[in-house]
Amino acid sequence: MLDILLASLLSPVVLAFALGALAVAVKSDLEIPAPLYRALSIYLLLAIGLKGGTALSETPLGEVVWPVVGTVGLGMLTPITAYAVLRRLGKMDRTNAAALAAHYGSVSAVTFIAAVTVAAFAGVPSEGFMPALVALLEVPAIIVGLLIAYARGERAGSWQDAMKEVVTGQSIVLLLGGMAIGWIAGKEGMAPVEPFFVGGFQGALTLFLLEMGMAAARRLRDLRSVGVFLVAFGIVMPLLHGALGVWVGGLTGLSVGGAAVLGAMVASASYIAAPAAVRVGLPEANLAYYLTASLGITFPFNLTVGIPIYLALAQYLGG
Amino acid sequence: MLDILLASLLSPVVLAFALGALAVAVKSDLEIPAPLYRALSIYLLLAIGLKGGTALSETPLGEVVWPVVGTVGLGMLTPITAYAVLRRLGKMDRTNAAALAAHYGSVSAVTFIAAVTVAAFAGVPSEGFMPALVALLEVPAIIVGLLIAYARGERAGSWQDAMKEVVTGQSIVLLLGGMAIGWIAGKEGMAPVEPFFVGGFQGALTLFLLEMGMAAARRLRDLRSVGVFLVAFGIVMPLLHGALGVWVGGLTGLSVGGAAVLGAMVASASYIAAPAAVRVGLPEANLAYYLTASLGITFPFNLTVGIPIYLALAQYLGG
Amino acid sequence: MLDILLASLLSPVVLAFALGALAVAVKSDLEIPAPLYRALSIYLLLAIGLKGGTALSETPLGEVVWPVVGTVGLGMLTPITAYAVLRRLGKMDRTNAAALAAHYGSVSAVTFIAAVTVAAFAGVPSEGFMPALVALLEVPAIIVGLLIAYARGERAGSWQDAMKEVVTGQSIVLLLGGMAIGWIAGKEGMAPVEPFFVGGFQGALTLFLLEMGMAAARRLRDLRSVGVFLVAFGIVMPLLHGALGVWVGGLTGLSVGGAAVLGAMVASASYIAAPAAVRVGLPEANLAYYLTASLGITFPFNLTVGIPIYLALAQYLGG
Amino acid sequence: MQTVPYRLVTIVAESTVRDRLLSAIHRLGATGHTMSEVRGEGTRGGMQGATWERPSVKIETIVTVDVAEQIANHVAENYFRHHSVIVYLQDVEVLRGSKYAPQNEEA
Amino acid sequence: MQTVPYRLVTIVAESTVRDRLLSAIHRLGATGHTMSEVRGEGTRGGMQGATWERPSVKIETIVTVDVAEQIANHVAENYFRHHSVIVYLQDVEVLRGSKYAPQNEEA
Amino acid sequence: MQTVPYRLVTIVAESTVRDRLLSAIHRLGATGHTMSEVRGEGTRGGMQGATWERPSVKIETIVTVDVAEQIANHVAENYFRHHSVIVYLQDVEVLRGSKYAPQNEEA
Ligand SMILES: Nc1ncnc2c1ncn2[C@@H]1O[C@H](COP(=O)(O)O)[C@@H](O)[C@H]1O
Ligand SMILES: Nc1ncnc2c1ncn2[C@@H]1O[C@H](COP(=O)(O)O)[C@@H](O)[C@H]1O
Ligand SMILES: Nc1ncnc2c1ncn2[C@@H]1O[C@H](COP(=O)(O)O)[C@@H](O)[C@H]1O
Ligand code: NA
Ligand code: NA
Ligand code: NA
Repeated sequence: MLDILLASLLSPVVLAFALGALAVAVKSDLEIPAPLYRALSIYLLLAIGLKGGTALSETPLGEVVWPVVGTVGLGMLTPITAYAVLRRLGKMDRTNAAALAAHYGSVSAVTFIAAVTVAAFAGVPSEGFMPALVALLEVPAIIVGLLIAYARGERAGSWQDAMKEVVTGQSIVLLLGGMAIGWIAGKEGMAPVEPFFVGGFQGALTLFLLEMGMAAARRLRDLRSVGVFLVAFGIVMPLLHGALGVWVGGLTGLSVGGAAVLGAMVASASYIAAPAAVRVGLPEANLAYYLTASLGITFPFNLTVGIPIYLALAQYLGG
Repeated sequence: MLDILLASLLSPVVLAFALGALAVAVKSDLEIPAPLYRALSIYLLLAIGLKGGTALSETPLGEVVWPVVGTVGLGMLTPITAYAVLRRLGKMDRTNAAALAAHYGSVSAVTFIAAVTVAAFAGVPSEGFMPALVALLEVPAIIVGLLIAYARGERAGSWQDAMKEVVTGQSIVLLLGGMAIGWIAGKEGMAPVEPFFVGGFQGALTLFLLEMGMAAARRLRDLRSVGVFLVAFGIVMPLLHGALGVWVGGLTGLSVGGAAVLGAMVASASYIAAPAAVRVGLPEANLAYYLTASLGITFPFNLTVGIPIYLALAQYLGG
Repeated sequence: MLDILLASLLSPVVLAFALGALAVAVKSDLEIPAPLYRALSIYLLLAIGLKGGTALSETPLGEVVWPVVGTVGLGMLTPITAYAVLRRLGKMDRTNAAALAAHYGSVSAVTFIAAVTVAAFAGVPSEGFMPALVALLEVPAIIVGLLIAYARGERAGSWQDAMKEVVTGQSIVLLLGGMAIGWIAGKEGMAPVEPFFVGGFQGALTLFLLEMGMAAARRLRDLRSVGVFLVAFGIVMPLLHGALGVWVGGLTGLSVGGAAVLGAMVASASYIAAPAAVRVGLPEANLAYYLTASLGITFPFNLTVGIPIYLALAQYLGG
Repeated sequence: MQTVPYRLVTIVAESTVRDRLLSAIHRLGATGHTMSEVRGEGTRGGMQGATWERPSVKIETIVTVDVAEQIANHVAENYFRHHSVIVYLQDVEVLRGSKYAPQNEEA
Repeated sequence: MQTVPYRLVTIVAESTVRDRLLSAIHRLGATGHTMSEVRGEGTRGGMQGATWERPSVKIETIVTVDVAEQIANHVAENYFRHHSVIVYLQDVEVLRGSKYAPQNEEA
Repeated sequence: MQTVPYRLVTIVAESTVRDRLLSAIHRLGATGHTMSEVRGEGTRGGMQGATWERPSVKIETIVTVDVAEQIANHVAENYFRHHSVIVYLQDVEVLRGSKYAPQNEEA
């Protein structure tokens, strides 16, 4: 466990995240041009999709069915658990609780990638089709989260627009689209684009996390405004969801690595797809709450401490 | 033939094009940042040039002479054939006919690349110096197209500016410049930059075609305004020019693959160099016509159906 | 010597620089989007840092101590020599002399990279930890340069802001940050990001130099305004500093390649970090002077003729 | 040079509402618009310019006086409460005035 | 603060005419300009903002009243017919007025 | 629609002074700002737009009349001499006027 924790903490990807945070702390004039950041995020999402689709094209359907069912189930359950915790323990108003629920039910693609890398490094690689699960986990949670809010009276936002935002959002289009391409083209057809999409992946991710570190650090400036409870929530909720994910992963027949990665996925909170949808569907929710919690607290927590924990748990349960 | 058609239809590059079109169709918020798109186009043009120049540095002049002559000839002939068709059959006014002639005489770099890939896949690789022909085919056609217009009375644009635009345009500078660099540095000198310019090429192309698909789909919205004839023209003209190109390719001693690629080049219509030059030289021409035809109709047609046809024809004639 | 001069002159990197300059000369509409340029510069600086850090993690401290001492010493000495020359021979006012001193004391990362490449090509590779010296050479020179100015009366700029600019500037953060990451992650940890940061390096550099060539050529338009002396200064000063650097390199135990690279570093003039700091600390200095000299004259000189000379000198002294 | 007085309506908004705003202003009678990416900071804090997501957008449209008023009111009613949006109006003199009037009736 | 009244001329144009416009406005007496990339839509449709080519450009220049008029007329005569170009004028108060007058004669 | 008269202060500056300008305008009472990247050319020549470094920046802030005056004076005193900076003022009508007044006292 410790060696894995160390290895993940000392990987270039995590160190780049730290460097980005540091740059903000020392008020460096370092700035990642927005187009570069957007280019990297398009590249990463498409690459994940392609990888998953290629793997899927070589996986017997049977192997995938149960994990899929489990993932969709988790996507519908976790926003509810998050909502309950926020309302009961956090005494948070409905709108903001629902907004946060959508975020913590959904998934962070980068946390997923990091988990895949760590699991592989730990010698327990995850299933190749895991990216398919990312797409499946992302959508339902956001819908359920918004449903909770809309089920409770007048809303300032537009339900249709929010739904459209969810299902036609950039991350879904690139993930599913990439998967379709990879699945149709197959391993052989993908060979020529491998150097670009596979070879360059980890490096591009490092650059991406440099910016993530800066964004997270900027978020932390709002920390005061979000209060102690939300900070605790941003750390404890992932642990609970993570454990749940690992356990379900095992049940549905995922390997130890697969279960660990699923745990990390469930534990993670969305900071791209969910905010976009919530801005449209629940504009009255306080943006500082959900962005600071998901991007400023939960993401760094999972990236550094969380993932190794989920992995250890998966090894304990599955070993 | 069928297997090649399938293979090219199911290549990541073509699928990415389809994904881009789909994203526009479902009104996704996916947006390729303009700087990324421009960066990719600079990279691709330079990479083509480098590749061609390196190959050229190892090709005896004799092998190149006739293909060069043939290409320049086609560059001067095809705008005239296109103009004739548009005037006679299409009853189109002179200005717009000339503008379209410039586009259909010139060449689309991406169609060229796709053709090279398909030919290689089909086991009949094209000559390494083909990129040199792209540069040679691009310029004359645009000049001839504009000449036709200027030969017929007063023009709103500036002939000098248009010529300057043609010969100092980004695509020519990068293609010729890249060729010069590759030719001077030679195979050995190019080795250190190969991973970047050769290894990453197909992947970058895939990303580029994602945007091309979006641009083409956006163009199709103007389809109504261009009329049935232009749609037919956008499909039939390439077939005629393509056959001509394949035939000339064979005559001038190109291999089967080379002839097929030359066919695709001649069949293709420019949507970057030509529009820029025409905007300057023939501003009074209707932009919706030439952009929709070249980008919305001819490009997708060649990319999917055209190239395999030209290849089959080349194999039939050359085999 | 000649073959090396030729080899460096005919390398894709230098040729791309020439192409960029040519594009400006012919008034091409070629434009490298600013975000691409910034992305490349972030990538290159981070990549240099990572490379240096990884090497450092495998170098016994003893080997590094003396080169470090020598480099810092040169960083503090060369701005003074430059200042003296500008005041005595150039009769230049204090402000502009100090500004130029800061530039010529500091270092150009790209010149450094080019030197490393040429040395490796010449069969005398430089030490892996050289990038560490770049970071060490960059900072002190700028500080000394500004000190000279501030030691002489009222200044329009802010000393604190200038210092902050120097030590938290993008290039330092990326160089040092990258080194820290590479040093902590070590060779093994860096393996997954190698294809991106090592494989792609030379190619990215080529693209970067295309823009450098354009920027340098644009600068040359101000040539008239800077006068003959500054042109001579931009060529002679590097030769003196270069010789000094090669000599100190040898003294401090660097290999022939290392001494040559150190010479190129000392000979080079900063055109990114220094201008930024000088703009803040010495806004009254004439920007056309220091930018034209460092970017328009000294950089091209070192890139083409300078580096081979320093290498030859190193071989002569060290061989 | 005979110029025509028109109104320049400028809207700065978070990217999430861009498309809805665009269709609204055209529905209300704008014949065109010019858009650029901006980074902003206001009472809601500057998050919407954060690079982790799309930058904010500045939409400028030249319209007749009453169309301007309708657009401003539409924005105020629908976006002021919950979104990062501001709108302001200025007088401009344009050439080719008919261009900016709905159904191109000469203004 | 004593400010001087000047005119702000704003031109939004397709990228293909950018350089010709810039040299024209400077020839007509502008002492400087500020330029930004924009995406627009107008009566000619929004093609010129399509990312397959360079985005449109917005050129702003602060000039004296009569230079403003000359620039506006130049644009109208040379570009309105066939190009995607608009131009509009506004009053601005500037500090350092001399800066914006041709041959720097104090305005 | 009842709009409130305010002042739009526009500053175009080389990137090196961006952050100092931003903190200054907020210290002087601006409640927000909108920023975009521009490329410019002026009496000092167009270097600050050269792509080898950060592009210039255009900062727009809507403020009360006297805050506008203070900002303009601050810029003139501190930046005109040595930096590539210009500032100009315009009248604007805004909705939600209170938003732009320091301490939100209704203007
Ligand atoms: N006083 C102001 N001056 C200029 N722009 C402003 C001002 N206040 C707000 N903005 C812009 O409007 C956006 C939304 O403002 P807000 O709703 O206050 O967060 C900000 O991101 C800024 O771009
Ligand atoms: N009513 C308008 N308001 C603001 N910008 C406009 C308007 N009409 C046109 N434009 C801008 O001017 C460019 C050319 O307009 P057009 O010639 O009508 O296509 C468009 O791309 C827009 O950027
Ligand atoms: N007459 C003008 N009209 C519009 N913008 C200007 C003008 N003069 C200067 N600028 C802008 O202000 C910046 C600094 O001007 P300067 O200090 O004259 O170099 C330039 O880069 C331009 O962006
Ligand atoms: Na989750
Ligand atoms: Na053609
Ligand atoms: Na130096």
